[in-house]
Amino acid sequence: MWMWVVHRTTGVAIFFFLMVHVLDTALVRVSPEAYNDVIGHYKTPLYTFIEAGLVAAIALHALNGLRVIAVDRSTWALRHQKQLVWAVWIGFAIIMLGFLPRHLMHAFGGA
Amino acid sequence: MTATAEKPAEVGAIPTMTVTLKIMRHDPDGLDGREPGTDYWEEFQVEAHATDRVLDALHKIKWEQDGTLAFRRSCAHGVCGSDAMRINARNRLACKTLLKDLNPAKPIQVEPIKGLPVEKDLIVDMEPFFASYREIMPFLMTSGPTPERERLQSPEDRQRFDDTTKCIMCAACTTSCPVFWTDGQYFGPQAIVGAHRFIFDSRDEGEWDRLEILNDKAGVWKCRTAFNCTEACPRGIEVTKAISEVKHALNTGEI
Amino acid sequence: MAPAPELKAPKKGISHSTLGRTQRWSWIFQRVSGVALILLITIHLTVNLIMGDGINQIDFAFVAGKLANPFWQWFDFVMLVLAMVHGSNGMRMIIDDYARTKWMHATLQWALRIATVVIIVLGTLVLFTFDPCPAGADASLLPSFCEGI
Amino acid sequence: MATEHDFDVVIVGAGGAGMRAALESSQRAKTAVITKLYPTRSHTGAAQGGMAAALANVEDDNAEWHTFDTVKGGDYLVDQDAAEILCNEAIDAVLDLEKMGLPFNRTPDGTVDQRRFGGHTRNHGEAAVRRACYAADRTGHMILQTLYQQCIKQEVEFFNEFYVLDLILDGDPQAAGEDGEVAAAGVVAYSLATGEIHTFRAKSVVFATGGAGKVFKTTSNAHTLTGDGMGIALRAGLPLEDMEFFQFHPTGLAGLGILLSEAARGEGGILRNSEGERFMERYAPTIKDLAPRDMVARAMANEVREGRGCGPNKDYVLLDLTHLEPKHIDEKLPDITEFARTYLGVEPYTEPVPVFPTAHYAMGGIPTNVQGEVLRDNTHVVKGLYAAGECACVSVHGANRLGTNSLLDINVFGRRAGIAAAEYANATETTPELPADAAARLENTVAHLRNTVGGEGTERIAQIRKELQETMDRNVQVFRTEESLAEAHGIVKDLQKRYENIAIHDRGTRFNTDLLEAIELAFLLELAEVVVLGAEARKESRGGHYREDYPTRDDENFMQHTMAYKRADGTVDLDWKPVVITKYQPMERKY
Ligand SMILES: Cc1cc2nc3c(=O)[nH]c(=O)nc-3n(C[C@H](O)[C@H](O)[C@H](O)COP(=O)(O)OP(=O)(O)OC[C@H]3O[C@@H](n4cnc5c(N)ncnc54)[C@H](O)[C@@H]3O)c2cc1C
Ligand code: HEM
Ligand code: SF4
Ligand code: F3S
Ligand code: FES
Repeated sequence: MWMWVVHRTTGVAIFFFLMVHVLDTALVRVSPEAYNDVIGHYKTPLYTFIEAGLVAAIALHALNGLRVIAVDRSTWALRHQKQLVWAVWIGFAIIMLGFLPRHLMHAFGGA
Repeated sequence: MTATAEKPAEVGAIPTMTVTLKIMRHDPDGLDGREPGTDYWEEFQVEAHATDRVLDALHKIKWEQDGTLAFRRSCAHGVCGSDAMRINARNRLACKTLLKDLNPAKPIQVEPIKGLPVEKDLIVDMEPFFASYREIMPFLMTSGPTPERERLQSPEDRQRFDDTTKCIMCAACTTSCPVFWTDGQYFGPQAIVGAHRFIFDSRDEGEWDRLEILNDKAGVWKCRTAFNCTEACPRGIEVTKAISEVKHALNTGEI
Repeated sequence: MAPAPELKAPKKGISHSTLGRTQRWSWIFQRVSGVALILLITIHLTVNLIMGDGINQIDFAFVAGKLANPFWQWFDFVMLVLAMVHGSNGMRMIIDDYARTKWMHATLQWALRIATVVIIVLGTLVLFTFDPCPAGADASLLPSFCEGI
Repeated sequence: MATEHDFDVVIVGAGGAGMRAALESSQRAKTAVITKLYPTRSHTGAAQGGMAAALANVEDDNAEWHTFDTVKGGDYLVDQDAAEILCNEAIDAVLDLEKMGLPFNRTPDGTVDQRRFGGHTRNHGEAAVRRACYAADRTGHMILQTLYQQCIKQEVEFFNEFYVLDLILDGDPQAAGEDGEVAAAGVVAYSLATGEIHTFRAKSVVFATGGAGKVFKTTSNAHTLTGDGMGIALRAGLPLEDMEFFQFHPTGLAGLGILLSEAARGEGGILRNSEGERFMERYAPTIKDLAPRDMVARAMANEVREGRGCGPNKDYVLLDLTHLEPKHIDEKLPDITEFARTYLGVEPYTEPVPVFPTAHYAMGGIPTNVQGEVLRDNTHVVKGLYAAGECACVSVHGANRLGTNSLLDINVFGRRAGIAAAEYANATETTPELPADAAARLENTVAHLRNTVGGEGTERIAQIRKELQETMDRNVQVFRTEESLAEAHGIVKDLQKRYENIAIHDRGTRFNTDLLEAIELAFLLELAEVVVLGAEARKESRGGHYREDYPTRDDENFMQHTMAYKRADGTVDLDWKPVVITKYQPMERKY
């Protein structure tokens, strides 16, 4: 059940982010200044974390989405759904370990 | 032979201990100065054996301490489906849950199953649950003249729906399903199990009528594969698998 | 004793009305679009946040540079539509689950539908009517290829 | 005051017998089924092993052999006309259930599979025969589910969690005499949910309230099997037949009484004592572990008594399944092996399971003829009153019921009672009026019990019930003697007195299970007295009734049924009723 809660919460979070994201991208239609102004905020530390959270949410939602699809399609996956929950978390950890250092480096300078 | 006879699993040799049960009460009559319909927690302590069931502990309370405690039970060995309740935040049958499997050092929390209206203490209104079951036309449907002898069925065909024939309609699954909690419009896993038992019975010819019903808004597509139902089922029925097979039948048109 | 009847013929097929239900299509769509989105979003995020300078590189020039390319235009369009439809379909199910009163349910569903349409239309307009080199803009903010114009 | 209802047929009880009757009756007449449990909670669902019928699907068999086994198994106290009907109609009873959708296990040909069960033999005792139709070890569960499903299909009207606690008759059964007429008028019920009292006026009433195992402590029966129907009949002045015959099933889980079906032995399980000996070879050389239940139970009790019991207290024997393939066990006995795991922590694949006899089945009950009509004496019926299932005594089980014959009984005689009740209702112009004070007796009882809350009473329900059950286990179980019965009699009488001083806790109206337990206890106390009285009077040993002081069967004096009547002053009298013999003269019962 907890994976379902996670899936639902991340789904909603991504949805609202997507709305905002389309709106801000729409600013490119207004003027370069306006866009760059808003996008500039994304480069502050606070937004760095939000950005990281977004990636995390997508990664979790996507991996668990795959798990759900697998469970729907194969009896093996259905019977091993608990192990697959672990697989989702492990996959998630790997993605985040790969992504976070790079992302933080980009955000805060460094090498 | 004799070696096993001397094993310590024997009844009578087990020491007693004190366990605390924390029970969610609901008083519909409003006795002892309470408002009618008050919910409150109440703790009881009973002497019990580790091998006693939660049902035994509840009986001890009812019989020795507080006769007003209300719960349903009948068979006391997990076959009648009367006593599904939430024990330590999981749906189980009180008569199939041994104290020793619950860490009796801590208070054992007992609540009514969720998602159905509570009537008194651990008793809920089962009518909505049975109504969903009736919705899915849970009876054999056949056409043509009745044969004189039995309708034949190979052991393999019989095996296909064996799992879902075991259901005792305890509602542990349906009332553990988070989708059922949210709006109650969902038929719930038990109704799907009940339908599965006929859909995959080679003798039945009403499968598409039933699938049609389950294809509806309140049907299988509401299931979000939360697996609570499978984990709750005291009969070990693979509920999510049954639901998945129904989805598969609807998607492929094959049974 | 009469002989027992033959073993039954296989079950009959699905009826067409059964095939048509929206709940089922919505379920299938969530899965198909989900898989497609994995691909699209991974590429999107990789290009934007990982390759090159990561988040620092995102500015008008970067976006304009991408959107001048019809490939990225269509790529982003598909991603936009799939993600919005997938997301709003998911939101629809969630509202179905939690909105208790009829009124609440209707309001939320309409709000969702309007928001979805607005966002998709807006996004599409931006993608396809976008001018990477708006006249009169500060040239330093524009992609480099604008210089030649 | 009381809510009133009007039906053609009222069926009390929604177990196998009640629902089978309802299926017939509701097609023909306006029918209500009143049940104190949701139908699917009825104890028919606990039945495991199978349902007998000479289908001859797997080996040669016929209804006549089945009849013979039933009569012999019942130690010749069986009414043979009834047994013939039971066994002849068995085949259709099974086929009907199959057509209703019951998922029986199948043979490779696709027909209903059958297995061996105690006391069922080929050609009058030559060897065990495969006669029990089954669905794994949950045959009763499947029967209950299938019948309930059919009731849903037919839109049978249920009154769930309504306790019928009184029967209204038109006429006094004990005063009517030869020419008088007594007819059913209706029943009075208590609604658990609201605490309201309802009267049901009806042309026909069918009792199908199941057993009374809770008079004993160690029992395979549910907490709710408190013999209400039998108790109500007794109080209404009707007789109870053969109540001293109670079946003790050999293989209850030691200490708990939870049943491990005879199918365990049918599939090859073996009973062993502490020396590892297959002791049944000594008691029943031909069919050994598959001898009738009374013999096996006595053999087990005897092993324990002679010091060959197992465990720290040497108080049980072992059921050995370890030589069977785990796969075979999983296929044929999945549930009962799980009981052993859950409740005793024993793994039946590798360890033998501790077992001891458990009170299982009441052979006696409300006397009826083969149409299910209730008798008010040896010959006269109460018009419009029927009984079927475990609460009734037709008598097809005599002194000892064969395994799998009860699921058969509830289907055959449940069906018959349902048809007869509806036909009688349709043939009867006027429904007897319920007297204005029909509900008074129950109202008084309920009011009285409510008033005991916080009052002077010092006796507790649970305490009295416990003492009752303990004395019954100690004195009226597998072995009985003059002394043990006298002791039990005294204690029961004493407990009845103490009951008058009872106090309950719950004065609420909704779901007052405390109050109902008190009412149920009163039935148990009355029935226990009848059981003990019958056992004292029957100075012989026959079937499930074994008197150590009279260890042999005495056909000269006791080849007859007991009939117990409760008189207006509260005393219980015994009378006798002849056994119907058609084909089979009593012989010695050897296996
Ligand atoms: C564990 C076990 C295993 C068994 N295995 C087998 C087997 O393998 N083969 C076989 O042939 N037999 C078997 N039996 C015996 C057989 O199952 C029962 O005798 C039979 O099921 C009784 O059915 P019934 O319909 O008479 O009563 P039940 O199924 O007990 O139903 C009684 C009904 O009466 C209702 N009721 C009771 N009192 C009242 C009241 N006061 N007011 C309203 N309603 C009331 C209850 O709600 C219930 O619906 C077994 C019995 C047990 C206990
Ligand atoms: C990255 C790839 C994605 C995959 C593989 C994926 C997969 C899925 C799947 C399979 C479901 C159905 C779950 C079910 O039926 O139980 C689902 C639901 C959902 N998705 Fe996605 N999704 C993805 C991206 C997104 C995006 C980008 C959004 C937001 C716009 C989103 C929002 C939602 C929502 C709100 C739900 C409903 C959740 C619920 O009902 O509990 N998803 N997703
Ligand atoms: S499927 Fe399992 S949990 Fe659900 S009602 Fe049936 S037995 Fe109970
Ligand atoms: S818990 Fe509910 S969501 Fe589906 S898998 Fe079970 S029905
Ligand atoms: S009391 Fe019957 S299932 Fe628990």
